[in-house]
Amino acid sequence: MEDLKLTLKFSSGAELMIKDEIRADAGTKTGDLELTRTLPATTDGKPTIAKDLLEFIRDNLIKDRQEDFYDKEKLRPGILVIINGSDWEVEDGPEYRLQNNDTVEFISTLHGG
Amino acid sequence: MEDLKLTLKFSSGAELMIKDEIRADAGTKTGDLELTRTLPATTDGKPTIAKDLLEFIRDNLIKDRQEDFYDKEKLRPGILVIINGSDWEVEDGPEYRLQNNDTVEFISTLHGG
Amino acid sequence: RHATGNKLSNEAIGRYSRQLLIPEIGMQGQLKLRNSSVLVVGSGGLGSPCALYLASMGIGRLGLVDHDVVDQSNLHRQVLHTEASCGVSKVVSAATALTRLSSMCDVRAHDVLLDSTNAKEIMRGYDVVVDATDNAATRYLVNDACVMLGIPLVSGSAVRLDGQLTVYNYNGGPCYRCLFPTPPAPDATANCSETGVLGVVPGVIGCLQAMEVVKIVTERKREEEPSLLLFSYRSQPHFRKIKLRMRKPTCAVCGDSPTVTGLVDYVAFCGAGPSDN
Amino acid sequence: RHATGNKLSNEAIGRYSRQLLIPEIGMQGQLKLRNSSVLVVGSGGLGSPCALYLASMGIGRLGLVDHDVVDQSNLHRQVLHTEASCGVSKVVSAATALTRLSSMCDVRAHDVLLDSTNAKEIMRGYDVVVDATDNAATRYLVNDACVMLGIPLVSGSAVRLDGQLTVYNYNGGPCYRCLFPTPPAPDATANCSETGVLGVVPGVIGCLQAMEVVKIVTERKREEEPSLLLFSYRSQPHFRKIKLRMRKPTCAVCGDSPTVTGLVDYVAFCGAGPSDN
Ligand SMILES: [Zn+2]
Ligand SMILES: [Zn+2]
Repeated sequence: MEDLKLTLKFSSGAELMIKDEIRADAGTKTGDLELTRTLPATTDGKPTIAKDLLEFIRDNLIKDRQEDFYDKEKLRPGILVIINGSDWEVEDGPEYRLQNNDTVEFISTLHGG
Repeated sequence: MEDLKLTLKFSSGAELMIKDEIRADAGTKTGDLELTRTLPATTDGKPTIAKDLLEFIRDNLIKDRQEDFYDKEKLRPGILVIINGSDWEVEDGPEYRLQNNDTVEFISTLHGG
Repeated sequence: RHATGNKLSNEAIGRYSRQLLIPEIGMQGQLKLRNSSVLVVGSGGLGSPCALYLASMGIGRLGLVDHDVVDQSNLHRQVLHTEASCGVSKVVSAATALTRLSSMCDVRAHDVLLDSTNAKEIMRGYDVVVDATDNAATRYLVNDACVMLGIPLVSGSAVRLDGQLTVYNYNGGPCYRCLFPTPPAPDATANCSETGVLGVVPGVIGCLQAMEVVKIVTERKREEEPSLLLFSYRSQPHFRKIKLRMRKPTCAVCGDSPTVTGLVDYVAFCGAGPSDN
Repeated sequence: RHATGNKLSNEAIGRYSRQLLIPEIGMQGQLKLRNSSVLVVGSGGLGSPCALYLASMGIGRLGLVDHDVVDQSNLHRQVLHTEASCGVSKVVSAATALTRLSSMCDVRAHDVLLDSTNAKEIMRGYDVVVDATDNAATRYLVNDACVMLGIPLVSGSAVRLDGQLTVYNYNGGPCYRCLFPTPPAPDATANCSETGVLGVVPGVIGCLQAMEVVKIVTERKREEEPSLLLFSYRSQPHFRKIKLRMRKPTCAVCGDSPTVTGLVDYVAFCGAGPSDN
C-alpha cells in the first residue's frame, strides 16, 4: 500500500502548540500554519486512522506537555478537528480511516469577544 | 465528442434577466438561480467556447430584450462572468473553450450602499 | 411605540421601508422582527455591532446583560460606547446609544454579572440569545441555560485576528457542550485583554450574529445544516464554512439522558471566571 | 491630540493596547494607522460602519463626503446617525458621532455632492479612498479620480440581501473601469431606495471595507492577488472569493494609452446621477 500524504493545518491559536522550529521552517512565526507530512498507510497492521495521526502529531510536532495534546484517547479540550472541511465527528472521529491527500485541520475555539 | 454538461448560476440581480417560467421551474422565484444545461462539444465544427454559451443563454433563457444580453460580441454592461470561480478574463474571456462540468456564473455588479 | 400584533404603524412602515421592499423580508418578516425579543449577553466588541443592527433592523425587544463599565481600552472595538461613557456601566451606555438610534426598540438593560443564580430568570422568555461574552465560564453557563430553556443560541467569538460564529441548540444541531464537552485549561483560553484583538474583527462577527438572528426569527435558518463559520484577517479566503455534527445523544446537557440538569458552578468547572479576564 | 511622527502618546498606548498586543499590528502597525488619512465617500449604509471602525481602530485622519441629509428611512442601516439627526447633514451627524467615539481621530466633513469639478481637490492627499456610495455615476467618478491621483480604492456595495467588495487600482490589479468599461443602462442599476436592503448587509460589507483599509495601510495587502468578495444572506456559504483579472492595458483610464485623462460628466456617461436615487 502507498503512503498517505496529508496536509495538516493549525489555526485560530492551535498553531501555538507546534514546535517553534517547525513554525520557523514553515515561514510563519505568526499566523496560520500549514504542513505536509507523510504517514504509512497502515499502522500496526491496520489501516491508519485519525487516532494514529494524533499520536504522530503529539510525538513529532507538539512543543511541550505533549501528553496534554492527546493521551488515553482524549484530545486536548477546546481543539476542533476538521477533516476535509467537516467536523471530524461528521466523519468517524478518531476512527476515521485516513485517505491519501486528506486535509486535517486543528483549530482552537475562541472565547474572547 | 461528448456533450458538455454545464452548471449555470445567476445571482446578485442577474437572475432577474431569466424567464419567469425557468425561475419557477428551478423553485426559486426569488433568490439565486442555478440551472444545468447541456451544450454540444462543438459548435459550427469548432470547439464550443464561452461566446457560444452566451448565445445559447440569450436565445433560450433571457426574458426580454434578448439582444441587450449579448449582441455583436458585446455582453450587457454591469454583468461579470465567472468561470469556475475566476473572472472569465483570467481565463480567455469569450474565447474560453468550455469543458465538461464547468460552472459558469453571471453576477450583476451592485451600485447601492 | 413598542407595539406588537399583526400591523406595523405608519411610522414603522416609513422607517423600515427599505426592508419591506425585499421579498425575503417584506411585511411578514418585518412583523416577525418587531414581535421578537433577543437577549444579547455582553455589551463589548461583539455586542456593540450586534445590538446596533438588531435595534436598527427592527427587533422589538432587546435585552442587554453586562456587569462591566466602559474603559478607554475598549473603545477600539466597542463602538457603541463613547469617551464620555468611560467609567459608566456598559449596558447603560449601550441602552442610551441604542435608544438614540431607535426609540422603537424596547431596550432592557441588566447591569449584572450573569451567573448560575440569575441566568435562567434573566434569559427566560427571549426568543433568541446572542452569546457576545468573552470567557469560557460564561459561554458554558449561557449554553446550558439555553438548552434548559429551549432557546436558540447565536454564538460569536473574536480573538487577535480570528473570529468564529455558530448557532447552537437549534433545529437538531449541536449545543456548545456537544462540541466542547470538557472546558479548556484556564491558561489555554486566550482572551482579548491578554492577547489583543483588532477592532474590526468582532465588528464583522457581531454583524454576522445579527444576521443569524434575522435568519432564525424569519425562519430562513430552518433550511440550513449546522455549521461553523471561521473568519480570519490572516487567511485567504477570509471566510470558511465548516460542516458540524448534529446534536450528540451522549451530550451531558442536551443529550438523551442529560447528567447536567441544572446550572452549576461554571467558574469552578472552567477553573477561571469572567473576572479573571 | 492629532499627533503624527514615530511615537504614540501614552494615552494612545492605553487606548490601542489590545491592538498593540497583536504581532501583525503591534506598534509599527498602529503608527501606520495613526499616520494615515482615509477618505470615506458616502456616510450611509456602508460609510456608517466603515467610518466607525476606521475611527475606533486609530486611523489618524478621516475625511467624509456626503451631500445628503439623514432621513428616518436611513436608520435601519445607517447606524452612525440618530433619530435626532433626521434632517441634519449626514457628514455633520457622522462627524459628531465619530468624535464622540474618538477625539484622537481628526475628522474632516465635506458636506458637498462629489462631482467632476471638486473630486480631485477633495480626494488629493488621502492615502486610501473608500467607495461607500450608492450610484453608478459616483462610482465611475471616484474610480477615475483615484486612478488619476494614484490612490487605492476600497469599493463596497450592498443591495437587497447581497454585497460585494473589491480593492481597485492597487498593486497591479484592475480599476473599476477595467471590469466595467461601459456603464449599465440606468434602468438596470438597482439601488437601495428602489429595491431595498437589509440593514446588516451594508454593515457586514462596511466592516470588511475598514478591514481592507487596515490591510492596505499595514502593507499586508501587498501579498494578495486581486479578488472580488461576494456576500449574500441567501447563499450557502454566505461568502465567496472570486479571482479577478489584473489591470487591463486597454483600459480607458488606467490602461497604457488612456483615452480618459480628465474627469468627465459622469451623470451624462451613466444616463443617471446621484440625485436620481
Ligand atoms: Zn449538547
Ligand atoms: Zn482600469
